[in-house]
Amino acid sequence: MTTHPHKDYAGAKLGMWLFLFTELLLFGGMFLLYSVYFKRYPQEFAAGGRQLDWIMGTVNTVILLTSSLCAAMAVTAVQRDELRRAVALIGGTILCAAGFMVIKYVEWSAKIGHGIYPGSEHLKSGPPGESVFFSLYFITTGIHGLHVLIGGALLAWIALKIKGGEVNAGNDILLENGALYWHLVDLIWIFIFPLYYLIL
Amino acid sequence: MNEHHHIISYKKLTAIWLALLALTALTVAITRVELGGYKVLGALVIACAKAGLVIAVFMHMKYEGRLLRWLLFLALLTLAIFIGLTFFDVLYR
Amino acid sequence: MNQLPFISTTAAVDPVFMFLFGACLVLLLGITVTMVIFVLRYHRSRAPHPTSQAEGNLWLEIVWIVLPTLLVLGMFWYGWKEYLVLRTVPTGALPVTATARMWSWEFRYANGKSSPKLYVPVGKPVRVELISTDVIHGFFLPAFRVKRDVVPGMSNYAWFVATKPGSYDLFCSQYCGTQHSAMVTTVEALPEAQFAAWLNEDKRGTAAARPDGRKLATEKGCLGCHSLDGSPGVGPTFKGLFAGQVTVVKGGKTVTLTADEAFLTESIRQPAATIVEGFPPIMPGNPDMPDEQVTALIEFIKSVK
Amino acid sequence: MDSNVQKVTAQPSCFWNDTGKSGLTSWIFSTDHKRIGLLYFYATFGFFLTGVLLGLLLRVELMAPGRTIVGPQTYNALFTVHGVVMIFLFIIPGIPGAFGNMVMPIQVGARDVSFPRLNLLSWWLYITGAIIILTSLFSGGGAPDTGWTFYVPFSSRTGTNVSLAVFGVFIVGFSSILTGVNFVTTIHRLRAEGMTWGRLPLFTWSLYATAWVQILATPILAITLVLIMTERLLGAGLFDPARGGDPIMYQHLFWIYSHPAVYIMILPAMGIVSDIIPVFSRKPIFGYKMIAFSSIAIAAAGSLVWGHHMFTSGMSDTAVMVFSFLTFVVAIPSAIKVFNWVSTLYRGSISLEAPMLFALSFILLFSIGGLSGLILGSAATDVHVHDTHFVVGHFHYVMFGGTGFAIFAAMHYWLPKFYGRRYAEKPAVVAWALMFTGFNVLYFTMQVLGMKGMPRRYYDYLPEFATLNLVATVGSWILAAGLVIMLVNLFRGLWWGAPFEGNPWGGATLEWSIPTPPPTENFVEEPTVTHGPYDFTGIGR
Ligand code: HEA
Ligand code: HEA
Ligand code: HEC
Ligand code: CUA
Ligand SMILES: [Cu+2]
Repeated sequence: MTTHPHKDYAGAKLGMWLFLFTELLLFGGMFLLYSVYFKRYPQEFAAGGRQLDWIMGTVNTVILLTSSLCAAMAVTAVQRDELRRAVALIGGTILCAAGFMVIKYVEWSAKIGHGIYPGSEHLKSGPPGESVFFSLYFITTGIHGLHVLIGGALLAWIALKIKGGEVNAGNDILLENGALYWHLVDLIWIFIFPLYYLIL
Repeated sequence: MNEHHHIISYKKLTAIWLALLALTALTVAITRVELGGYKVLGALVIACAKAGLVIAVFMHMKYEGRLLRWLLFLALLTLAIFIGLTFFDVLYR
Repeated sequence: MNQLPFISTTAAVDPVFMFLFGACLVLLLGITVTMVIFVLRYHRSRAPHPTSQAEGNLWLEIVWIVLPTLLVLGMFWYGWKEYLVLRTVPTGALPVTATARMWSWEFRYANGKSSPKLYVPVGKPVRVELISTDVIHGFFLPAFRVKRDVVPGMSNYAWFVATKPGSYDLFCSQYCGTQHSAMVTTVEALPEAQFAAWLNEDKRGTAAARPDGRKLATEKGCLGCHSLDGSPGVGPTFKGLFAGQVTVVKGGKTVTLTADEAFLTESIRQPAATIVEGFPPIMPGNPDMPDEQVTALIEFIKSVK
Repeated sequence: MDSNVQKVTAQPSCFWNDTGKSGLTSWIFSTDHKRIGLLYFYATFGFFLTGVLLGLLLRVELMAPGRTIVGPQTYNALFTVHGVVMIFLFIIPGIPGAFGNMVMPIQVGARDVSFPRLNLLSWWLYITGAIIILTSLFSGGGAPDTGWTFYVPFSSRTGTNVSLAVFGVFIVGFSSILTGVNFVTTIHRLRAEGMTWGRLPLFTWSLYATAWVQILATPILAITLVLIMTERLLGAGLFDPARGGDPIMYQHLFWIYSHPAVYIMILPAMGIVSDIIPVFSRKPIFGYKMIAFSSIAIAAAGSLVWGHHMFTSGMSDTAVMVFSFLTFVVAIPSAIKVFNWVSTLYRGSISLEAPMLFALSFILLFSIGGLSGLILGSAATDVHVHDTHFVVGHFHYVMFGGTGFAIFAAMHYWLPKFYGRRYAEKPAVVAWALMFTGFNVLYFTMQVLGMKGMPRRYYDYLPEFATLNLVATVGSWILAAGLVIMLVNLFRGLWWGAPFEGNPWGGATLEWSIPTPPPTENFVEEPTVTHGPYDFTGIGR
C-alpha cells in the first residue's frame, strides 16, 4: 500500500460528509415518494399510520437518541484519552442498536402476522393507498434497519481498534467518522418516526 | 494534530440529549391532539429542529469550517429541489 | 386549406419545427464556418506563432450570453404555446376510446362499435381517450404530429383532425415488449358521409352475426403471443391446447388441469388467476369481453389441432 | 504488458516497474492512481468494444425490414444490453475512472487521490457490477429486454432476468459515487502549493463539477433500482396502478438521476477538449473563468431538467412548461463553452494533429447533438420526435460524437504520456476522417428517419423507411472501419511505436512537467505552482 507522509484529517472528514450526503439522498428518494403518495392518499396514510404502534415507535426513537448520545460521548472520551470509557460508550451504542432491532423485529413480525407485508393478499384486496403506505413503510424501515446493522458493525470494529490502541486521542478520525455515520442513521429515523408513526 | 478538535463536554451532550427527548415528547403530544393539517407541519418542524440539534452538536457541525456547512446546505437544497420540482407534476395533474 | 374554426395539430407544430431548425442551422453554419476559417487561416504553416495571448473579453462574453438567452427563451415560448394547441381539444370533437394492450389496438366508438383501425371523419376533430390494460404504450400519429403515452391507471388523451382523406400510420411509440414493433395500425380518414355509413353498419359484437374466432384472435392480438403451429412464443401455443393437460400455478400452488372450456374461459378473462408454468404473468385480461366473443375464441382454439 | 515497455521505461522509479511486485496482482491490487486509471481504461474500453459490436448487430438487423439476422426478442435484448453497457459500463465511468484517475491527481500536483484504497474499491465494485450484469444475460429468464430505462410496469412483469441486471447496475452506481467522493476530496484537499482554484486545469474543473453530480444524483438511481427489485421480488406495488402506485413516479425517479447522468458523460469530455485546444493552438484558453463557471452551471442547471424525457407521459402540463423552460436554460452555459473554444483558435498557431482533430470534431458533433437537443426540449416539437430515431440520433451525437470523440482525443493525447511511446500520425488522421464521415452518415440519417416518424426500439419497420435504414447501416460500417484502423494504429504505437519523451505536445499543465512515463510518486518533491494551466511562455515545442 502507498504510505502517506501525513494523514489528512480534514480530508477524511470531508470525504465522510460527502458520503453522508449520498446516504441522505438515497433516503431522500423514499421521502420523495412518501410526499407524493401522502398528497394523493392522505386518508389511507392516516389509517395506515394508526395501525403502526406509536408506543414502540416512540421507544425506538428514545433508544436511537440515546445511542447517538453514547456515540457522541465516545468521541469526547477518546479525545480526552479516556479510552476505556470510550469503549464502554460504544458498547452502549451497540446495545441500543440491538434493542432497536429487537423492537423492529417485534413490530415487523406483528405486521406480517396480520398479513401485512409488501405484496400480501391482505394489502392487494385493501384500498390502494394502504398498500402503498405499507410498502413504503417496509422498504424505508428495511433499508434503515440495514443501516443500523452496518453502523453497529462499523462501531464494533472501531471499538476493537480503540482497544488495540490504533485509535486514540491523537488519531481519532476513524471514530469520528464512525460516529458521524451513526448520527446519520439517527437523523433519518428522526424523520421516519413522525412521518410513519405519528401523522394520523 | 489535536488542534483540529473542539472537545464537546459530556454535560453539553447530555443537555442536547435531554432537549431531543423533550422535543420527541412534544411531537407525540401535538400529534395526539386534533390540529388538522397543522400537525403535519408541526411534526415536521420539530423533526427539523431535532435534526438541527443532532447535526450541530452531535455531529460537530457547529465547530466545522464554513465549507462543510455550505456543502451540507447544497445537499439539502438539492433534495428539496428534487422534491419541489416533482410537485409541479403531482399538484397540477 | 384550413377553413376549420380551429388550427390542425400539424399546422400548429410544423412552424415551430421550421423556426427551430432554421435557428439551429444558422448557428451551426456560423460555428462551422468560423471554425474552418480559423483553422485554415491560423494553421501553424501560415501562423508559426500565435499573434494574440488574449485571455478573454468581457464584452464578447456578455454578448454571447445575452443573445443566446434571448434566442432560447423565444424557442421555449413558441414551443410551449403550440404545445398548448395539442392539449386543447376543440369543442364538439368526436370521442373515441383507444385501448392498448400487448400488442394490439382497439378503438371503440360512442355507439359501442369497435374496430382494430381508427376510422375518423375528415375535417372533424377527434378526441381519443387512451387506456392501457397492461403496460405503457404510446399512441403516435406521425402525420398529425401527435403522440401521447398510454399509461395503465391513468386517463390520457390526444386529439387530432384529418384534413384530407387517406390512410395514415399509427404506431405504438413506447417500448412494450417483444412485439412492440408489430403494434402498428392505421388511421383511416373517410369523408363524413362515408364515415357515418361505416359507423352505423352492423355493429360487431352486438349484431346477430357470429364473430369469427380466427379474425378475433388476430385483432385482439392473441396471435402476437400464441402461435398456431406449436412453435414457442411469448405465451403457450394454441396448437393442441384444448383438452390437453396443462400445469399451472394457481394461488401459489402448482396443479395439473385439463384445458376444458371453463379453464379456457378463465384464462381469457382473468389470466392472472392461473399462470401456466414456465410463462411470465403478462397476458392482458379481458374481463369485459362479450360472451359470444369468448365462445368464438374458444371454438377457434379448439379448431387448432 | 510490463516487459514490452521495459526499454522505454528505464528509469527505476517509473510507475510501470513499481516496487518489487510484478504480474497481474501488482495491477489489480495496486492503489496507485495511474495503475487504477489504466485498469479503468482497459475495462471501460473493453465494454465499449462489446457495446459497439452489439450496436453493429442492431444496424445489421435494421438493414432491411423484417427479420434479417435475429428475432424480435433477441433484438430487444440487444438494444437493452447495448444501452446498459454503453451507459453504465462505458461512458459514465469512462472519463472520470480512466483519464480522471490517471491525470487529475498529477494536474493538481498531488501524489495520489485522497483515498487510494477507496479508489481501488471503486474499480473492484465496477468490475463486480459489470460481471453481474453480464451474468444476467446468460442466466435466469434470459437477457433483460426492457431498454436501458427499465420502465415499469413492463420491467416488473417481464420474465427476463431484469432483477440481476438491475442489481449489477446498482453496484456500478456505488463505484461511481465513491469516485465522486474521492475526486471532490482530492480537489479540495490535495492541491499543491500555489495551485489556486483559478489555476486548476479545466479538465480538473470539469471533473469537480462531474463529481458533484455523481454524489448528489447517483443515490437516487440506487434507490430507484432497489425499488425495481422490490417490485419484482416482493411485489411491493409502489408503481403498480392496480395497487395505487403510479408508473409516472418511476419515470421521475429514474430521470432525476439519468438526466444529470448525461452531464456526468459530457462534462469531463468538455474538460478534455478545453485542455487540448489551447495546447494545439499555443494560446491561452479564451475565457478561462467562464468555462470553469459554465461547468458548474451545467451541473447545477442540468439537475433540474429531468422532466423533458416525460413530455408525452401524462405528466401535468405545468410540469411540461417548467421542465421545457429549464431545459433551455442548460443550453446557455453550453453555448458559452462552444463560443469560447472557437475563439481560442483565433490568432493562434494551430497544429492539426490527431488529438486536435478529434477535439475540433467534438465541437461540431456536440453542437449538432446539442442543437437537436433543443428541438427535443421544445414541448411542441418533442411530441412529434419523442421515442423516435430522432432521439436515438440526438444521443448518439452527444454521447458518441461528443464524449466518444473526446475519449479518442484523450487517448491520443494522454496515453503516449503514460506509455512513453506514440502512434503514427498518418493512419490516425485517416482513421479520424473515416470515423467522422461514417458517423455523420449513420446518425444524421437516423435523425431524418425520426423526423419521418420511425419509432425507436423497433425491430421491424414499414417499407417506407427501408432506404434510409440501409444508408445508416452502411454508415455504421464506415465508422467501424475507421475505428478498427484507429485502434490498431494506437495500440501498435503504444507498444512498439516511436518513443515519446518529455513534453512533445507542449502542454503547460503539471502532468507535462514530470518525466514521461510518470514516476510512481509523480513528483520528486511537492511542486509549487507559479503559473496558470495555459500559460505557454517558455514551453518549447
Ligand atoms: C452525453 C449525453 C447527453 C447530452 C450532453 C445531452 C444534452 C442535451 N439533451 Fe439529451 N439525451 C441524451 C443524452 C444527452 N443529452 C440521452 C441518452 C437521451 C435519451 C434517453 C433515452 O430516452 O433513452 C436524451 C434525450 C433528450 C431529450 C428527451 C427526448 C425524448 O425522449 O423525447 C431531450 C429533451 O429535451 C434532450 C435535450 C437535451 C438538451 C437540451 C441538451 C443540452 O445540454 C445541449 C446543449 C448544447 C447545445 C445547445 C449545443 C452547443 C451550443 C451551440 C452550438 C451554441 C449555440 C446554441 C444556442 C444559442 C442555444 N435530450
Ligand atoms: C456511448 C454510448 C453509445 C455508443 C458509442 C453507441 C454506438 C452505437 N450505437 Fe447505440 N445506443 C446507445 C448508446 C450508444 N451507442 C444507447 C444508450 C441506446 C438506447 C438503448 C435503449 O433504447 O434502451 C442506443 C441505441 C441504439 C440504437 C437504437 C435501437 C432502437 O431503438 O431500435 C441503434 C440502432 O441503430 C444503435 C446503434 C449504434 C451503432 C451502430 C453504434 C456505433 O457506434 C457502432 C459503430 C460500430 C463500430 C465502430 C464497430 C467497430 C468495431 C468492431 C468491428 C469491433 C472490432 C473488434 C475488436 C477489435 C475486438 N444504438
Ligand atoms: C402479451 C401476450 C399475450 C396476449 C396478447 C395473449 N396472451 Fe394468452 N397467454 C399469454 C401467456 C404468457 C400465457 C401463459 C401464462 C398465463 O397462464 O397467464 C397465456 C395463457 C393463455 C391461455 C392458457 C393457455 C394454456 O396453455 O393453458 C389461453 C387459453 C390464452 N392465453 C388465450 C388467449 C387469448 C384468447 C388471447 C387474446 C384475446 C390471448 N391469450 C392474448 C400471453 C398472451
Ligand atoms: Cu405497445 Cu409498444
Ligand atoms: Cu435529458
